[in-house]
Amino acid sequence: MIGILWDNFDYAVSVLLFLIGLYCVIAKNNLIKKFMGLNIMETSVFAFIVALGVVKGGSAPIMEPGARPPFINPIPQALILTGIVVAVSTTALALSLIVRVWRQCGTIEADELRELE
Amino acid sequence: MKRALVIVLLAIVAMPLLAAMAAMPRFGSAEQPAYTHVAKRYLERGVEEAGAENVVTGVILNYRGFDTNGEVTVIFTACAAVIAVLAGSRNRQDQREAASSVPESLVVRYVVRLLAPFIALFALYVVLFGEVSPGGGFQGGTVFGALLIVMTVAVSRNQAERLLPLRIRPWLQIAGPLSFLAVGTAGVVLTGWYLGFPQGATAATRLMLMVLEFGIGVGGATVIASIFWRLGDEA
Amino acid sequence: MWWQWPHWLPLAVLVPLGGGVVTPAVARGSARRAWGWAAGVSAATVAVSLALVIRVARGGPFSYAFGGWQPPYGIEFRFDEVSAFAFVVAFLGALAIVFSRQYAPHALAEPRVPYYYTLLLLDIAGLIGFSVTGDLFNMYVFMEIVSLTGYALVAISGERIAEMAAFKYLVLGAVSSLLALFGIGMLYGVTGTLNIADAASRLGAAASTMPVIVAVALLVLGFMVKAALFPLHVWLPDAHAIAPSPVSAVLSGLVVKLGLVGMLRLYGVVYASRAVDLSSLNWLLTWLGAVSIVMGAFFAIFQDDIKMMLAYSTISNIGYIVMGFGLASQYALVGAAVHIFNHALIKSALFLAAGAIIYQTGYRRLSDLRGVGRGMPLTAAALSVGAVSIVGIPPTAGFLCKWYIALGAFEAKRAAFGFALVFGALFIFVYYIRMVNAFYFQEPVHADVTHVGDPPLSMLVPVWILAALCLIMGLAGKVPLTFVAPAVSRLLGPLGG
Amino acid sequence: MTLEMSRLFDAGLMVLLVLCALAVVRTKDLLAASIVFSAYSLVMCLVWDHRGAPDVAMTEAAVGAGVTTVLFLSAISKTVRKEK
Repeated sequence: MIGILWDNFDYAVSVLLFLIGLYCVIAKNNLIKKFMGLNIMETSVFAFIVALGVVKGGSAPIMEPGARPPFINPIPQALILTGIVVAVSTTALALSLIVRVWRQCGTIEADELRELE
Repeated sequence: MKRALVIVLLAIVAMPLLAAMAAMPRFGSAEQPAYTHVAKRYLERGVEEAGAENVVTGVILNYRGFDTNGEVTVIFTACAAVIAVLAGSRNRQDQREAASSVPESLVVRYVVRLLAPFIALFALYVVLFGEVSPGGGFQGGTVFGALLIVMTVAVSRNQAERLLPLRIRPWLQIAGPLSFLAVGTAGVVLTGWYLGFPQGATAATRLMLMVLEFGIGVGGATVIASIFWRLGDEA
Repeated sequence: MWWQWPHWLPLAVLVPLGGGVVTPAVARGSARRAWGWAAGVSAATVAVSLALVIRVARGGPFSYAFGGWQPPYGIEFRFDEVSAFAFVVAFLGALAIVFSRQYAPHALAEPRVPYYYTLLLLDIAGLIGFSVTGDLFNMYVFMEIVSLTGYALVAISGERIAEMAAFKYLVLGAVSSLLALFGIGMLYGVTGTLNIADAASRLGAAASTMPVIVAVALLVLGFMVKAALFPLHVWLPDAHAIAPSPVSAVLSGLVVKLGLVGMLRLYGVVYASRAVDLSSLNWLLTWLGAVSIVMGAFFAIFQDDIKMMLAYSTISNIGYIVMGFGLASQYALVGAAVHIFNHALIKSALFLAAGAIIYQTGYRRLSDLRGVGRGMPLTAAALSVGAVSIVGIPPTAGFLCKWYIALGAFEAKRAAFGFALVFGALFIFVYYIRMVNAFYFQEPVHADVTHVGDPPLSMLVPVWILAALCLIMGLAGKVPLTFVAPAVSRLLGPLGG
Repeated sequence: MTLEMSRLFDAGLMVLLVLCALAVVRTKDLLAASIVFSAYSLVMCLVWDHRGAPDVAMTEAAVGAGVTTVLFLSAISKTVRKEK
């Protein structure tokens, strides 16, 4: 399995990043930090999907005169462009909620907020 | 203790994920299903069918245009959500003064003023040449939004806000969805399908793609700047 | 005929979407104008989605290819019997908007009101899009529209606890969306397509089943967080109880169903391809469903806050539906699919009625609301009708679908779950009896509660339309059951279910 | 041979990526963490450019490294700088 994982090395790195992000979301107490973790998770999934489109020796799918095949699969790239926009939208909303929580509760540590409830 | 539990949990999550990754079609292979099925047609006929040399642009605006219609809605949703969550939390006049009391560096201010037109030009370039080179409406719009943010921080918020007049800002924020609705309807008239484009790189196709790119760009820039300003309004 | 015009299908999404985005620009800060516009747009959406339901009832499923790109090359909308959920969405959304006429300016700060309607309309658009799309990634995009608007709508009242509840919802919701996206990515990697029907036909040829199993697991996990199945329900009670009441009705009635409709779509891919064996997943879902029924009901008994009680009751009802999915027999799946529709009606009726009571009296605890049956006779009666329906007493909407799920349990030779279901219904009966008892038979604590009077018509009419539907759907219960049956047969077809 | 070189380059970027992610998690100072997050996004952007996805790389540079970081900074300036 290790040998196969080396072939699919890029996918394995995505999983690793996903786990790091998940750790940050679960174990960290600060809400802003939790959200940084979530952003790492998001980019890791994006990296996985972009990696799906790679073809060895391929070039970017821009058909300029002189560009030669093989070209990289454009679909994952199109999906991830949408994904990035979704990610930044979620982040913007989350951060404005965090700022509001700070103003109303004076803390953004999850355990202290739980005590306030 | 908590940490140990989290690590055990992560290990449990890691096992199936890694097993799945090991069994995925081989990375970079030209025989994997992702490359031989739908993508094949996009790469072989994308330029003639979708009307853009950059096939990624062709995919996001033409083949899978409706996804992008959803995407521009998502980003406007974020804007509406941030405004709704933060609205009316503080008198606006106060923050104007608070914002202008930040100590500023003359050098930074001068450099920003000097660079601003060039950044704006670059944003325009990214939007205009999205069909033939990397980039496109959203990337250009983000660059322009970033310029507005930099101007807010380094020069003055009033000056930055003047570029997006308050009176028409609600319309600028929805430029993305509106351009999609307009082009989509034009598609119904021209081809009989929502978001349909006339085949090939005709003038009509180019024009429709351009309207979309500009709509996405203007909408994106306005939304990003609006979110930043609204977040700045908070004490 | 008029309903055969092909463009009704995209319009069902585009009308609320376009109407929603322009609301702030049209309203120019006026709550009244915003309401008028939103009500008009939602009425148009109801009309459009009605055309779709008529068309599917007459001629079976149909689809629309965006940009004229035939699947799998473009994005496809596919309307089948399950997509009729879109009509329920449009209808309940319209009622929630009508209900908000006096409620929103009362509960929210003035500048937020136009954005409140924007978010509600976009939520409706996202839900309709989710239930009609035939494309995996498009499903993700609509899921995100629904989720983002949902988080914001929970927080919109600006109260401290609302914002904290919204943040909790946001973190779990964002992680679950991400899990679903990961799963979608894997399915794409294995099949090379994003179209649901095409993926179903290509999945059988997958070189290895491992990625498919993990992708299904990730998608199920993501959808079950959205559906708030026990033990993934932690975000739901606070979010649904604290949100403004029309929002609670939309969230509890419609937004949690997103995960369940998503599950049906996923089953559509996996059952059809027979690529992986789902029996162990179904076993797990049946158990979790049963636990969910009991735990939701158990927690509901101890709630004094009326909306908190309704929120826990949602968890219990999601349990019924998921159990129906897990049993995977014809009867159980038909019952579960119809309960998606019926629970939406009943729970919206309950939340809107509870909202009207809170609006009139200012109290939200059962102990404070004693005697409200005398003060607000019509509203309390509607709430009681809803309560009777959700328990599943025979002539009401809740009965037939729960009965079908129980029949499904016997059909699948797992009678124990049938009994669990009846037991759960008894539990639910206990806490609704407690509510009815407090309304009609206990001595009032606050004298003003007994003579507040019924709410304005903009609230009373939607509440009673829904309460009446609870009764009508009970009497005409066979109609939806026979309506979704073909979709379920198609789903189970290859299994010979 | 060139293919192998590019594979090694890729592997190096990957290691850098994981290190950046770990640094984001470990840094207690939120301001520093957001700057490291920005660096993480930039490395990610290099990876994607290297994989033939210049459009995505450009978006990630503008959105991930730019706007997201600015939003984080803005939120931190409104709340606290240090994680407890």
